[in-house]
Amino acid sequence: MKKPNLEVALLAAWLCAATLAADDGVFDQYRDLMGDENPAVFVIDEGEEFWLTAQGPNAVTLESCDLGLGPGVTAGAYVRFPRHFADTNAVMDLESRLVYCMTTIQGRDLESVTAKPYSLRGDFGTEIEALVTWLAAESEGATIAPEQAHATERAMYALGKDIFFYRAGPHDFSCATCHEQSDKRIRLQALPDLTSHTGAAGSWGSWPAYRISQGLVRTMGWRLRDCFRQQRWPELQMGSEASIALQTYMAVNAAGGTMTAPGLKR
Amino acid sequence: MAGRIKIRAQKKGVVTEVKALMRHPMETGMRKDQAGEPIPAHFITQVSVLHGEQPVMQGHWGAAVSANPFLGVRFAGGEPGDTVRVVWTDNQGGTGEGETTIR
Amino acid sequence: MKALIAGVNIALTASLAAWTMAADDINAVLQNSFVAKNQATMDRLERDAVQTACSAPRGMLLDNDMLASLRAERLAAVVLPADGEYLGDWQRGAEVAGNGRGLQSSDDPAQPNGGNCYACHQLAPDKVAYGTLGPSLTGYGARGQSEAMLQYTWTKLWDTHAYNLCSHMPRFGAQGILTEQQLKDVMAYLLDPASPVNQAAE
Amino acid sequence: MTTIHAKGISRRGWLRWAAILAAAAGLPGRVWAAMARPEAAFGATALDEAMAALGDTPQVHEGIQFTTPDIAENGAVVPVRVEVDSEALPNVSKVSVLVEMNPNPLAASFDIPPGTEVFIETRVKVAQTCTLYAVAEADGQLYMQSRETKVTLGGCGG
Repeated sequence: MKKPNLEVALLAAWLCAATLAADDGVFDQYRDLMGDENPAVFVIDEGEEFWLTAQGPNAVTLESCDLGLGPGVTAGAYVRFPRHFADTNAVMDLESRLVYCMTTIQGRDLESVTAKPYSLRGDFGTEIEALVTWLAAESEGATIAPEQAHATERAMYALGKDIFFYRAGPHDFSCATCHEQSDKRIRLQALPDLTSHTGAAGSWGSWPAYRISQGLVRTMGWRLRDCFRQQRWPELQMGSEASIALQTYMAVNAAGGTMTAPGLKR
Repeated sequence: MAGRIKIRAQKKGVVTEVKALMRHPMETGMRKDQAGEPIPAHFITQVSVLHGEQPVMQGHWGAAVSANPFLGVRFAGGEPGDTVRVVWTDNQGGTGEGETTIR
Repeated sequence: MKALIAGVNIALTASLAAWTMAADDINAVLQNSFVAKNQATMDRLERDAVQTACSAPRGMLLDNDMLASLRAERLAAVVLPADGEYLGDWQRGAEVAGNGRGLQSSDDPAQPNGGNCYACHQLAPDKVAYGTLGPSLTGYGARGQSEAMLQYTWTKLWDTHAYNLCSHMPRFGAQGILTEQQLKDVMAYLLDPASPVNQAAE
Repeated sequence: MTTIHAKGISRRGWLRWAAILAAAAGLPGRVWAAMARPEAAFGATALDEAMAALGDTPQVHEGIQFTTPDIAENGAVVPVRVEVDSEALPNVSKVSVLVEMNPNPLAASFDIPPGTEVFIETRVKVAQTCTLYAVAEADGQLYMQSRETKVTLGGCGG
């Protein structure tokens, strides 16, 4: 079943040419064939159902949850995250805000709602993933505009920047190792430059995303956790200060861009 | 939450183009979960596309069809407003169906 | 699990002071934000001198005396092969260059670590899935086979900071990512005339 | 887009399915005689075995247009399209997609009644770089077209 050598040489030559033109050009044909059919549409529906389902000891829905624009306002809420909330006096990302609403409004147990925020191998989506996907879709087309008025929000940005460049672990990797240059790729995957507006806007604006290799929608919280796994660091926790700080750094760099999530990724 | 289908049916010249996206894990039975336990095979074995009550395509699938399967077919005829249905069954006895009208 | 709950608790109940103090102490933030998982233990968050010196945005590093002495220190600490032999088996080296696993919380510690060279470098011209974070090393053997060249290449693999302080590349020898034998095999993959790295594309 | 959803096995679902089979039974035998699942071909663990279970050795036919990406971003989802020019190759009643190196090479098989264009798009798993085959059956004969798709490692290789 071996193909002639000529074809391999042509493929290699074509790949080199594609590299010069655009680093992710090698997959253009693949993405064309994939079309725009994004299975995240199912997860959007599931997220809305979770929002409207009465749960917990209080047997209420999340409809009174305040995502920053007032109780129950979901349209355009996601693009303002991460943001400071007066009721917790803390900067929160969407995931930790949802956990807050589940525990305070629905009266659910903190340990159980945070036990498994992200799908493991063999799972088919979690409540947090579905809610985040629906809420991102509720901001589709909106301008990314994270709040930076409060001093704690600006402190989070500064902290996020420090963590972004922090090199550690046996491989000396930081976020910056892969994400401070443009037009680079790891193996064949294009790497966004998250220190630039363009790179950050493209990236922040397309997560959560349906990850076709996993058959799941993944959130930004998961994306960061999996980056650190590959950085050989310990495991980043959902709703942790480092996670929210890095998200603030990305979101502020992305400000002015357009929210297109849920995206469709390899 | 298996069972859902998103369908689009569009008249394009003399043919109707149907695109369907199904919600299904399509487990091969060869993967293991995080704890190392095998994940049982769970995949759609049969899928049919119907124009009204008329079958226009029937697919037999193995576990090698991707998770959240996509299916695109074209059939002759069909008029805007006609019903197009997609129905599946899987190896565990689950079923799913979705319906739309031709645009 | 404890830190996970602690992390969420912070998000739920933190005072303003907690955040601003945390910003002053990045290590405390990291300690509260990560939990050990399998072989990825918490001590990995502590930085050594190289990591501390190199944790600044690109272009913001000053090549002052401190950095020069750090580089000299790294160079002095390089361990050359005990038997003076630099070149192992290029076929085994090819496996090391292609293997991206090792030292992740998800990896089996009983399996050998990979070098994952292809994540960042082009090597054999017929391999299509290579990254571009580092320069292409295709045809590396043509750069020379002298003792000086062997020692230079070994040093670059052992501790990149000995020549190029704050390079993005891991310290494969100094950090114990690869064994001496694996390093020799990678050396052969780079330098052996028979290695695919040094063959013209078919 | 319209969504309807059914959960698990409903009596209504089974009744409908029975109705479809009954409706199909009334169609010309050429097509719907083939409606049974090709179990032997699905169970085959080698390409030639799967091909043999589908019928005679297929001949390459230019009337079959088989589109797959030269290089796939991930083997878990590889888009494939099979289109047959009905003038070049008429009376196609069945189309199958096979992946040479998969544990079970036959991925999917489609029965196509008269009036349906021979046009199928789906997405399949491809375990590793290998050749994919589209096989069309017309008047009891098998025809094919093949394409190689390269499957790449993702991210850091882990």
